[in-house]
Amino acid sequence: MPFETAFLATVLPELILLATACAVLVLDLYLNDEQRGWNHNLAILGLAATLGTVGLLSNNGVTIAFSGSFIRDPFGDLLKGIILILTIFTFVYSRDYMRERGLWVGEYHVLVLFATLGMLIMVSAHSFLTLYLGLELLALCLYPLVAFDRDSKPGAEAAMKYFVLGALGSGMLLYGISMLYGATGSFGFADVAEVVNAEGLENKILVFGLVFVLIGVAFKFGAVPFHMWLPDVYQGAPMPVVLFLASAPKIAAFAMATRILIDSLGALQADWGEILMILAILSIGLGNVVAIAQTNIKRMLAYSTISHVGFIFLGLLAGTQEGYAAAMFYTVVYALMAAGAFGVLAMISINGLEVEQLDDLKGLNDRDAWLAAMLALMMFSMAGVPPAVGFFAKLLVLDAVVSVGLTWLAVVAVVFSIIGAFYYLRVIKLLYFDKAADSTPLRLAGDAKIAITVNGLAVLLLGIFPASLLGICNAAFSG
Amino acid sequence: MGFEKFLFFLFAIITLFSAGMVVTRRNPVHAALYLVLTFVATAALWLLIEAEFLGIVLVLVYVGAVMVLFLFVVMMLDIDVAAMRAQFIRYLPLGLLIVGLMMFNMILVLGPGHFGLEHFAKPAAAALDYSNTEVLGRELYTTYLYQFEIAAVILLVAIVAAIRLTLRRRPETKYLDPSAQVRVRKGPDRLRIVKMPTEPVPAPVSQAAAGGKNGDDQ
Amino acid sequence: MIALSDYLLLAGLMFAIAVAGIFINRKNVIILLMCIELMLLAVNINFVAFSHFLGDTAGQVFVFFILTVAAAEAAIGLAILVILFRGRQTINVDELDLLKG
Amino acid sequence: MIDFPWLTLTIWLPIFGGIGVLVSGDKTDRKSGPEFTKRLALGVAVATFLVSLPLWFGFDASQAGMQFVEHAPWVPSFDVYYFLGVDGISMPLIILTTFITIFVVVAGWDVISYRPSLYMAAFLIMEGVMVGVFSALDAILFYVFWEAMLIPMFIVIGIWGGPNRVYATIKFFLYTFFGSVFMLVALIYMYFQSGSFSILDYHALALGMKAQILIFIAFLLAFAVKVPMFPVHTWLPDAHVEAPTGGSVILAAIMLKIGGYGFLRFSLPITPDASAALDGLMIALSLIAIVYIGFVALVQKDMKKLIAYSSIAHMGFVTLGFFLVFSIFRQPEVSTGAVMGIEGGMVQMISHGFISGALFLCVGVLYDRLHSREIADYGGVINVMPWFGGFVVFFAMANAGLPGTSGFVGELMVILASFRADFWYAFLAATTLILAAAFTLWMVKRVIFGEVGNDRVAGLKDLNRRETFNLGMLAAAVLAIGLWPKPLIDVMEPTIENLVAQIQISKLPGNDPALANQPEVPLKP
Amino acid sequence: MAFLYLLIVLAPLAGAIGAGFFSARLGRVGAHRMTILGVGISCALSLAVLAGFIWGDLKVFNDSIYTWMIADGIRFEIGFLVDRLTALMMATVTFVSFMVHIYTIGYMADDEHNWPQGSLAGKHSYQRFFSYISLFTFSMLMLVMSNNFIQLFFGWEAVGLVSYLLIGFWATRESAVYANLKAFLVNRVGDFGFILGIAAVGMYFNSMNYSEVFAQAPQFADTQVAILGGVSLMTLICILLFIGAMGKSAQVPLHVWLPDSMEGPTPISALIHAATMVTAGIFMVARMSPLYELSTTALSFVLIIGAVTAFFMGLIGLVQNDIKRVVAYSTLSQLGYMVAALGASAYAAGIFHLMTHAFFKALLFLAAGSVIIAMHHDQDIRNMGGLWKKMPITWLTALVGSLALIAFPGFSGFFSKDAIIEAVGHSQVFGAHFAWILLTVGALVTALYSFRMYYLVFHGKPRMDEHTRSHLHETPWVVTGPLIALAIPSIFIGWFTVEPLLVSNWLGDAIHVAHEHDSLHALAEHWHGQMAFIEHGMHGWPFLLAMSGLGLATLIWWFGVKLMPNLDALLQRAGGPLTRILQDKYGFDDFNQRVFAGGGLGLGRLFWNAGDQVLIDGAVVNGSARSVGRLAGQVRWLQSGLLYHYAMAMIVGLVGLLTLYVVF
Repeated sequence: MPFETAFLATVLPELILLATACAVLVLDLYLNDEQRGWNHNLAILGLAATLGTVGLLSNNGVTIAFSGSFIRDPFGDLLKGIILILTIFTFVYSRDYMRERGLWVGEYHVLVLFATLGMLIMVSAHSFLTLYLGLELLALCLYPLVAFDRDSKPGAEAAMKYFVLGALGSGMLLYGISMLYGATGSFGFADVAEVVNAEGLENKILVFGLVFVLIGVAFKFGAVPFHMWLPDVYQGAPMPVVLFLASAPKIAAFAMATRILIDSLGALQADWGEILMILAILSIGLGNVVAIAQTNIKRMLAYSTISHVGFIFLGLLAGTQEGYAAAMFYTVVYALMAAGAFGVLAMISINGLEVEQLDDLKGLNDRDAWLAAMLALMMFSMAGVPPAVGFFAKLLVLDAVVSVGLTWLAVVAVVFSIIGAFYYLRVIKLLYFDKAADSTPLRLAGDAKIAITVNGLAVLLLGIFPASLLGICNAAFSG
Repeated sequence: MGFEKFLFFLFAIITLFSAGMVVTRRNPVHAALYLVLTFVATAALWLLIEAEFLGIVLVLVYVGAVMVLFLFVVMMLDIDVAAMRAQFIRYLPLGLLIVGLMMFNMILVLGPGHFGLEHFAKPAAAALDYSNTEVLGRELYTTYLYQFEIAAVILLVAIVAAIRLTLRRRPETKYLDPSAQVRVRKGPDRLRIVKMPTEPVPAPVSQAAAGGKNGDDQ
Repeated sequence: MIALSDYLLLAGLMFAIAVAGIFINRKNVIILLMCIELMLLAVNINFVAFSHFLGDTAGQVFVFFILTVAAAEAAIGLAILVILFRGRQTINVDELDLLKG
Repeated sequence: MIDFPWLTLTIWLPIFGGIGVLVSGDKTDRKSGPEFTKRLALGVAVATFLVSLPLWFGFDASQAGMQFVEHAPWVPSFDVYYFLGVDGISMPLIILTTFITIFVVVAGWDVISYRPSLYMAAFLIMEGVMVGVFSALDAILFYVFWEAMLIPMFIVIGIWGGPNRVYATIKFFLYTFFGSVFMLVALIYMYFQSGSFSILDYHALALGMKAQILIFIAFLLAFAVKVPMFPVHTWLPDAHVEAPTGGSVILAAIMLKIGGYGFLRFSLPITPDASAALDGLMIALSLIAIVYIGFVALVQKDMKKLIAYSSIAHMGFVTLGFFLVFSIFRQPEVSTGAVMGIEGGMVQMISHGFISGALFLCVGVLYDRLHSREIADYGGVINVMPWFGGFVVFFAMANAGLPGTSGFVGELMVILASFRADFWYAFLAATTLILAAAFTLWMVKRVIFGEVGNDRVAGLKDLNRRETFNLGMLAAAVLAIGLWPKPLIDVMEPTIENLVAQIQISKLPGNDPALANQPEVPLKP
Repeated sequence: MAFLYLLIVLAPLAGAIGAGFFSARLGRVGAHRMTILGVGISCALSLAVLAGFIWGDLKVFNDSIYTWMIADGIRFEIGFLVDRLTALMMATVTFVSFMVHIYTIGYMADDEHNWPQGSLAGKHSYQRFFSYISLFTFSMLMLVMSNNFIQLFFGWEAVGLVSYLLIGFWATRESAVYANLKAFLVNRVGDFGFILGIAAVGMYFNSMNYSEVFAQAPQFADTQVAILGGVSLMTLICILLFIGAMGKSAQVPLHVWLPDSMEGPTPISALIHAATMVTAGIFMVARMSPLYELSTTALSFVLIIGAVTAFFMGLIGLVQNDIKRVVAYSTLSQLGYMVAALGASAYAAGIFHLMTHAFFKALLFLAAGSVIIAMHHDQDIRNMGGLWKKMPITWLTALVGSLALIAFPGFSGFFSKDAIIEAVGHSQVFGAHFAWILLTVGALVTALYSFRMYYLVFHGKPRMDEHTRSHLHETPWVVTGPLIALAIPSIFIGWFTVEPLLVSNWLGDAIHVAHEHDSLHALAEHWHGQMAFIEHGMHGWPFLLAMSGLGLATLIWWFGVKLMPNLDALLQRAGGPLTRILQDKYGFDDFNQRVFAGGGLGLGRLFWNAGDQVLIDGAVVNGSARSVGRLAGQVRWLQSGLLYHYAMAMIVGLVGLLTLYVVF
């Protein structure tokens, strides 16, 4: 199918984002250090415009463009919207942090915008090729972002590890894709699904490819045992980068998982469900247990991420519509929580303080009660305590697992979540029950405060009124 | 065994051998050169199955550009090769075990049982006027336009990232910043009034001010 | 006649060599980068072989994109390597353990 | 009057009131400073109590089913509803909650100097959430309230607690969390069996024996921790000791009741066969709580710890009363006792709410003055605080189950019922008459009586107006129930009779027809 | 009528509340006026009710006042049962109480000296005391007027509470607060049995009301309960209830609290620990006679316990030197007599002795109190002597009391005690012979200790110090008035009441005696008037022993002490181990302290340390937390920081999954 001009309309959000990124790249050349704020404003404006376009173009139908390599559907629109919002949050939270450390340069915006573009491409991918390119675009932006502080030794080390393991991961993914291509003769999702459904090919070949592909997905999520990069990268990277890394790409990874596993290899659910179960148990167990031993907050949250990934997998492995919706709900919620938590950490890492150790959080309540409350809310939410939305996310996932008769799996999951609750509580304890070494009140930018408030209230209100988001998630999979 | 098959085995052996050398050489320059050999041999293998364009691209782009970049970096970093003793013998058994297990799996799946000639017959040779390059080009600019653009963005990102990471002013180089010099304000930056006890013979004040004006330390 | 399985096994062996290279090599990061190149090459062989035996050029297009990405990846990887070396004066894999636990 | 959403009002008024209090802040530089905050908090607490009163007066005591039912969609795609209602079991507990909170607010009036707005807000929010626990008829709604309750308590103990508060809070939180997550799994499991999250549907659900046992154990973990029952009780003394007075009061007076309530609302009606099979275990644990804990309480050196242990022993009575039922059922010739046991447990819960609350307030009175809870630091307090001494003796006697106080009523009923079940149950249960008197009065002797212990005691001032109000009101409540428990029992009786009838029927599959006996629940369209 | 009875009960309560809560406003005079008025009203009305039963034709009142609760089909009601037994008790209680109220005005006049300087608790102690004794009167009336078990238990515990408050009235005295705790706890041991008894009644009879229970009782006569291999239900109920009575009426081995209770002010020793509260047990058993009559085993148990108490507690009285303790042990002994009477089914005799004892024992206590006032609160009889000259009224009334106590013919105690011994002699239940011997010898002991005290206090050389001696004088009329008022019935009441109570069955249906148990019928059959009864009694062993005791006492402690002032001490030394055993009170206190108190604490410590702290918290709770922590510490080293380990993990994961899904 040749190119049609009408296709451009469907990729309008991506185009706007690309244009914004390029505009920032060019504009940056003409700015001196005092004027870097223009980058920031332009980037946010562009993201907002993209977000608006996503909303405008959104409808209940499905559009497939570019010879079946691009798809626009409500599921993608929702995820794109959330990715864009999270990116805006990232910029707002990170301004003071980056400015103080001399990292407030145009490349930061450009790379984050391109990474966002990569995520949008992933979300909308309808063939393995598009998916792969989006994935690489994202990854190739993230590697330099991790090393963005060039003088930071941990930063460079983290980037190196991320890079090598990331390349290994995408190598495995590619190998898997090549096997699927070989088995089905195409790499468009729809075509693969068609062949798999119709021909019922020899299972071994498909499973062989599937294992490789799944590892790519698991790596992107950071599921055990493909998680090793995650704690080191979180620890080594600058806080705003971690904030970005921990939130939006998880959504993209979820989109990737959904597109591959459900849209394309849905017929193999029995196989990948089992693999995911193994990964989920390992992730929930190892993530929660090792997090307890951490003294570095970024590392601790990294292990917490790993355990959340396990929960997301629980939803997916159920293989039911409710399960997918639950996993999606969980992912969105997790991204919001991670953005909020790292956002607070980025916001308080000012005035020369780099929040690294858990003890750096001591007495935050006395320094800024609102931020402390927001961080505490995030922690309660991550621990799965109602009324924060984290509870509902866990509930839905457990529900999905129980619905397919895997009650024992739910029990295993909740046992580890009890262990997990401990380290979240420890953070709250530091915030509220300990006295700060330096209790001078924090002076924070207004927009960042508004952002964290919106973020926090979203976590709370979604917990009290989860119906709307859940409805959307359900709708995304009911088609 | 036909000539074709002989060529295949020849290049396959070269490929595997050089690939083995890549991972076992202690000197990165040697490794890089073996990598070049691997690529070249692979390109030959591709030619055997009518992927002419890709074979050429592999040699031109990969060997010509990427490998040169590797070598360049290797040289630039000036690594003390002598200190890098290859210690892999110690870990080889474990490595072999894992790789062996992997190979066992692969052979189970990839072997002739699933992908032999009886499953996938050798396609007939293409017509003489068939141009692999043309076909690929047409596909690339029509069907895969979207992906093509993404690839462009990826390259752009690579440029931006590489520049961001490596382009820097060395802290040890001394240089003047003209804009900073121009921006010096008249009052407090240039002139420092030092209170001193009155002396019988007053010291010339203008000298102190002149010293401040040169001020490379300030 | 060359069979598809021959190519696939060749690619599989290369993949295995690359993978083994990644964890056998404990001294030099650059070799890791080369292993990655090897791995991508193995994948490319797969694609090309499938493309030929399926009579479908799409596989070759995919290889084309993989090559592009691999080039970009190499550039970025080497850039990271450079700043790593600048900061630490070493690219010894054994010494990259600031971050652990 | 019934049509008005009184329950919703009772839940959300204090929660939003609490947020209002929090927002009103405690800046000292303005006129609307702490004093305003406290008044606002008190106003909210009193208003909540007032809006909860229609639940009592509008309650139709002749009916066993749910009343004041509210049913609205919440997460419809997930079959979760905002489904509220009260019966004779939950309604008195709600009134207890709204009543006690007033005193908690008053008790914190002068004492809390660090961020009083947060303190008051935490208690008000907790109040609303606890009312929510008692009135929720949707399992998920129940669970949300159940867990949400932990947060304010966690904060309260952690911020205003004693020196070892961190250990205590985390222990408290994890213990309860540990118990409740299994309940969550059980709730979800039953959702797939019944197709609904409605607790009332769970009641009608037929379950196999194995499933019942597992569900029962899941519930047991949740509720036993909360009650707390014997081997999982050790969080309570620690939490009490470290908590500020208000926290201890709420903890003892209401939170523990939630565990007991859970047994009545979930364990017994949902898994009657498992309950019957495991009643020996439950009774054994209850009796251990009564005797073992009684002895442990005897040797405590810390007043709050002593009262905490006494709470555990008293709650042992509650669970004993609940689970006696089955041994009574097994005696075909017996007609009475089952209802009596459960009612006794209920009355014991209500009464313990007042008495333990009051005792913790009493300890708080002393702690506020001398900042010590050690028994050895006091002595002869009556010489300087005669009114206070009087109150302490009164509440101590109530704690020891003196007739005429509320403490006696429940104890009597449970002992009566346990006699019916088995003489030795009654025998062990009745040892509480001796043990409770021993540990309570021995403490009173060492703290209140005797010569003035030291100079610090000599400088104590007697109760102020607020403290007198608090203790006086609670004393009035204790006396009122003790002298005339009839209204309370009348409210519960139909519900509990219905419950007993319900749990007599096996829910094993194949016994379905009997389930038609369910009371009609009026559901609004 | 309900209103009248309600008034009788509530008048003292109103007085108590008024004096208690408005002590400052009312002042001393207001408080004692208010309480005395309350008790006076109730005393007058009680007497009127009694008169109505004696001379009028007052109907038995049995109705409820209000429903306390209805649970599980059982009605728990608060109501009154006023029959002749109740009327008698009401009159006794209110009359003694009234006397004690008046007496207290004098006794507590200087109470502030009993409190440490500046103690706020001592500020209104006078009013508080009146409040307590009025409250006690209310509680005791609730107890005796109850028509059901719950109210009985309420009164039972309420008098226990007031007793607790009053024993520890001087709350700053270590000994007092020790004694009140002990009293309460020992009583609680009794209540433990009592409530189990009530539970048994409630659960088998499905009612709490006396009349309903009694009506059903015969149907359950043969019911067996599967405890310890099967016990008759009636025996179980009766023994459980009697355990309650043992606590309240201080029967061995639950008697240990009563001597210590003397730490309280003397008026309450008279009122509570002699005349009224301690007799609640006797009253209760008499009230439950329809139940006890159904269990010979229980009767036998009651009889033996009573007889043992009567004899052995009397012996201890011989070696006591504290004036109040002597009287206290005499009370224990007399309570034993009453209980023995119950065991012999001679309920009427028990009640009869209860009444006479109330008067003369109250008298003795109040007289002792009078002495104590005069002695400036020195209670040691070794420091007294020769008081008869200085305090004639006290002396004479005390003599009356002592004579009544030792059952001197003609005095009230003679009739009642003689009737009891007689009845026990006729009883057929197991242990009756044994009991008869103990009770009879007990008469000798009674005479010995009573007159030992009497002579040491009132006769002989004064042994007090100079200061005290110079201030000795008779106590004021508020003290002596009640003494006289109590002395009169102590002499005469027996004469007038013996016939209706024991012979003509005046109590009527209030008590029920099975025909085969009726031990008083012989008495009734041979009844020829009081003189004949006295004459008959003077031929019996009890009389002989009592008189020889009196004579012996006179010989030793009057004449002997005149010759050798330290004779008493010498005698005690001569007693050797016997004295020591008696002084140790047979070791009950030591045993309790060591085994129950010490054992309880030891057990508590063991449970707490080994159970809660080491096992549950240490091993399970913190232990699991620790092991998770340790696991975390070990697992985190998998994250070695080395790139090839990371890659290896991924590859191992890959190979593992491949093997799992491709090979298997």
